[in-house]
Amino acid sequence: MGARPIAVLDALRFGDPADPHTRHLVDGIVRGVGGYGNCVGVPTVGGELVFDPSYQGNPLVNVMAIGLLEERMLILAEAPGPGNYVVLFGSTTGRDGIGGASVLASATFQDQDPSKRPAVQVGDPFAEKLLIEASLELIDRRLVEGIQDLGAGGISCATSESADKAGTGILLDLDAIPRREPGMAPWEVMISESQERMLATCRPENFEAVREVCVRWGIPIALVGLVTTDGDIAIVEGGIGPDGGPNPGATEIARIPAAALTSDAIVHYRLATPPTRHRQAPAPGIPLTAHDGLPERGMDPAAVLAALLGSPNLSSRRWVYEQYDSSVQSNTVEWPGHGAAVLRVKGTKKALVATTDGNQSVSAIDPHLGAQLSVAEATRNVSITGARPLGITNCLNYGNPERPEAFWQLQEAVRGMAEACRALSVPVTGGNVSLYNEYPGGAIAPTPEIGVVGLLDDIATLVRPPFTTEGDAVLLIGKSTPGMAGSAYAALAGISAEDSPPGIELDREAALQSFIREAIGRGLVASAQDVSGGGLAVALGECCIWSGLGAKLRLGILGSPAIELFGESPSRLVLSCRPRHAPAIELLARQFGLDSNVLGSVGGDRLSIELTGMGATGAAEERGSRIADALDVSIADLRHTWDHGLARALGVEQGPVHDAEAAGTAASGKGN
Amino acid sequence: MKIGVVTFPGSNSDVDSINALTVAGVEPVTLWHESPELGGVSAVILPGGFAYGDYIRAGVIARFSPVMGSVKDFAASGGYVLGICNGFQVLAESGLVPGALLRNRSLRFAGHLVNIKPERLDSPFTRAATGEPLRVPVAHGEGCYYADDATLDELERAGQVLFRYVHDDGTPAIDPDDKANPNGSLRAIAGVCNAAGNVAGLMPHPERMSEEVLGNGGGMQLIKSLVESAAEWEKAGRPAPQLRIKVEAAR
Amino acid sequence: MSEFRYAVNVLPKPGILDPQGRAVELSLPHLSVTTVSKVRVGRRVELTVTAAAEPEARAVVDGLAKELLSNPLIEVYAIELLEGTSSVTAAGAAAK
Amino acid sequence: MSEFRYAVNVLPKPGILDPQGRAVELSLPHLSVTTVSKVRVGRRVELTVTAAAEPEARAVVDGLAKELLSNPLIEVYAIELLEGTSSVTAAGAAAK
Ligand SMILES: Nc1ncnc2c1ncn2[C@@H]1O[C@H](COP(=O)(O)OP(=O)(O)O)[C@@H](O)[C@H]1O
Repeated sequence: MGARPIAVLDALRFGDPADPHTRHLVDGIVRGVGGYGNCVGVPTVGGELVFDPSYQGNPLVNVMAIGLLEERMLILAEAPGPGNYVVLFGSTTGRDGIGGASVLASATFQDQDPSKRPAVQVGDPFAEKLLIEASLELIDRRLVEGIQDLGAGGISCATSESADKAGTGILLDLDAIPRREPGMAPWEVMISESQERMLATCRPENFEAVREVCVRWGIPIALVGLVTTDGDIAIVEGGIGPDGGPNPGATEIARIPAAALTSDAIVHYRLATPPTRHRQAPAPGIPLTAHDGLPERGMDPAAVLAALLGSPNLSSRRWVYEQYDSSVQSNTVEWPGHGAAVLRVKGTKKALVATTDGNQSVSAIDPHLGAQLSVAEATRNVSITGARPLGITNCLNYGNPERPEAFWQLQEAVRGMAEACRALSVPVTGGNVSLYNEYPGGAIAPTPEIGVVGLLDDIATLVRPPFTTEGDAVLLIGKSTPGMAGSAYAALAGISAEDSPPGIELDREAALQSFIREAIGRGLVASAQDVSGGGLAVALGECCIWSGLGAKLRLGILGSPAIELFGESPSRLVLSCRPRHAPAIELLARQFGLDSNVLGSVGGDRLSIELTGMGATGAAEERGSRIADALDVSIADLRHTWDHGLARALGVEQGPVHDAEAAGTAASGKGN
Repeated sequence: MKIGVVTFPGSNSDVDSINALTVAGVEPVTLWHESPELGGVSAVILPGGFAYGDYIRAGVIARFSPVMGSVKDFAASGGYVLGICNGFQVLAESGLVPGALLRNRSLRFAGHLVNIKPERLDSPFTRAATGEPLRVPVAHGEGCYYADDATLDELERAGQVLFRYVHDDGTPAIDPDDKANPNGSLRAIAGVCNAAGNVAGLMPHPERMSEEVLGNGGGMQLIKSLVESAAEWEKAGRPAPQLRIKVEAAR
Repeated sequence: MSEFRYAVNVLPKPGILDPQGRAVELSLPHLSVTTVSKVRVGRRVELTVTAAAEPEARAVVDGLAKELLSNPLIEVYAIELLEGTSSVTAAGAAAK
Repeated sequence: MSEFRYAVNVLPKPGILDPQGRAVELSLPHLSVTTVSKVRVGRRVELTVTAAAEPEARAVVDGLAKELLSNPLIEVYAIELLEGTSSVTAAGAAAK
């Protein structure tokens, strides 16, 4: 497209972290993502790492790349201008990956001899780096008319897609395609998925210059065809003559309208059936149910918080991202570790804010709600920095769509995602779909992975999640709704079978995000953190751990302490501000129709939350249980648990804290 | 004054060096690996990245590129050359600085912030440093500094060790398994220079920490040192190499 | 029990892209070498097995080569019985 | 002119830390292998030289091995003349 890749985020999902095979996969995939990204010189600035039993036989690797493009550089993946040359540059074509994307996605290899499995592509990040540089130079110098990378389906897909988009055809000279292996059949050449290749069209008079650029970057290039007017992809063996037609004696071995493979391709309408076990999300406002299982067992809420912060899904992901280069290109302002990534845009005051989020645990119960929650959380993570979400991309990871239940999940997710995006006024600018994620043990939990990019107009206004200053007021914005299903607490403590996940009101979510951007824009906010996995207690714990500052708080509780502390109802955030700004923030929240509560203040070296009101000690004592009436724990202990949780779960060693925070927080102390 | 930044196929941190030089107010010149032309620059930076994919051994293939022939001559004529990360590996493979860089002891890529401390403030590459530990990123898979004991002793005696990995309090992380030593480097060595003192290599990336907005501006101390040294050399009429670092007899 | 020393040579499968081999080939002109071609770069692992007899030792090496030392999707391997401790060390020492 | 195929085996110098070899050793217990020791991990490069005679071809390989394929500070190498195209490919194919 002409954009320079400036950042990558990787969302990774695996089965049981204690399982040796999972550990092997985590190790290899993290090395793979790192090895490639580090070498092509694109920083990996964020992502996700989630463990869920449903990924045991089928891990997911979703990667999002962000590019920066000067408008004048924009170029499309099409093949315009009949008579123009079609060139193929980059690696040679081999048998690797034949039938790759489709075969690998749908087949299971459990019982096959490993050496007989289809040949996989070996990535060559070095070649890719050269390909990126050469492509950008070709575009910058306006030497090519259209350009398209070769992915699934290889040359077949690239030629038909780029011809169809431009309303042209392509006459392809099969013999001109440089091969890596002898004896390849024409069909193998056409669908090989060898990596690090590009297809471009150029004016004949520019071909020499195009060739010169490729040669300078050490990249093989071949003239492989011509753009035609007939709308067909025609494949010729025996060469193309100077007149643009097949050589005498050449044979046309295939001809198909480009549109037949792309815009006119068959559309499948699959049967969609909700599973019988499906439960509806509760209607907003239904009465609270007391699923405070843990406190009733007499457990200390601080112990629950520590267990959550140390759990494989909520502990520090440091072991992963320290294997990545997060700082190359000198744009990374907020490194991986504390919420969304922040990249400055050189030569401006602006910054891009990016994150990925996907909620598979609620999706497994209610795919429609799960997709809405994913969009809400991802955009909220961007909004709490002060940035405005510009657009989302997504990867829909689902099971075999030929199964009515799996197709229903997909359908529901798309519906939910679309509703959420409309309510939040963010466009979906692209995405990816990964189906057939099944294995003999079952299918993966439906996984709508959402990536968001936001724009911050002035990087000096950036707000981060950690507390910044002793004495600041701590506020909770938004209120909790019932339901514990799909939460981290539920995974830890178990819940009753009738429970449901908390629902979402999209209007309220939109109001919350507008509110926080407005509050940050007015300079009222010192720190902001969204409430998501692990609930309010975990959000507060993170604000403390990441800043090294404690907090002394009181939380009024109406119903179950477990729901208030650990429930994951959406559309909530925790912020801190100078005490004198608290009234203005509360007023602003009211104007947006949101609940707000001053919980207490930042300070000390402990997180202490006193539970007050009906739902707290008194009510529990009446029921005869001995629950603690306060959560009180040292930040150092929380930090230790959080910091070592993942390494312990994976049985790996991990170095000491090399906290990016300690590099000096450029934006800390904001909000005066 | 112009300072050259070499681009090898696979260099990726050249943008970082160019950015830091621009911030320092110096005109960066891109030098292409296939051209022996250095364009009259007053100093050369060999940047980070994966020159020629780092295949076989990091830095080894780059050593044979035409530009490196000129860089060798430039260094021999007294010009300043700084290799950062992959650039250090290229210098070591080329024999322009002593030692070798092995795979990180952890066998994992190390991408995080470390503390390094200049061993001396009277070298051309540290003259603008405060002497406090600098907090800068590392991003490498092969950064474990190795030389045999005799060489290490000699480097220390001659004052050629320029940087060591240190703890927050400035004490060196000498034990290769010390967690503050990101790659297991012997004697915690993060950077060295040649005997003449005009060619230096270091594994961490000061140029990526040369602006406050990126975390801290500490790396600029080292970029400034290079710029000042190069300017002085230029002003003195590009004198032939002479010992640029003083060796204190009883170190 | 005796000790047997083996080398396991692992190379990219024919037809599988070998970026390292290609990088070496591309650098040859810089070294003024024009007569070298078909470069493939792989791994060599040397190890010692304690066993009662060679076939038994070889079976251990074969298992390791399959499971750990090579990736059957993209690589092939061959096992070599060494005399002495290491072919390379011996040769390297002799070369001094 | 004839074609000669060689392998260059490169291993870490004795006494030089070999983290890869150590990593293999550390993973052996997980594979329930207890009889393997002294693992060293190095490189194997196979290449073809066109030359009039073998000694001439070997000289080219020796030059490459010294300059490019190994680093004398930390590695030792040995050169092996191969019959056929590749010892490994042949063995790999035979193993099927
Ligand atoms: N696979 C990964 N790669 C890189 N960074 C990651 C990865 N997983 C998590 N992170 C980073 O770790 C931090 C915590 O991640 P996550 O648990 O998703 O929290 P949050 O919901 O606050 O984004 C974030 O900064 C995220 O970008």
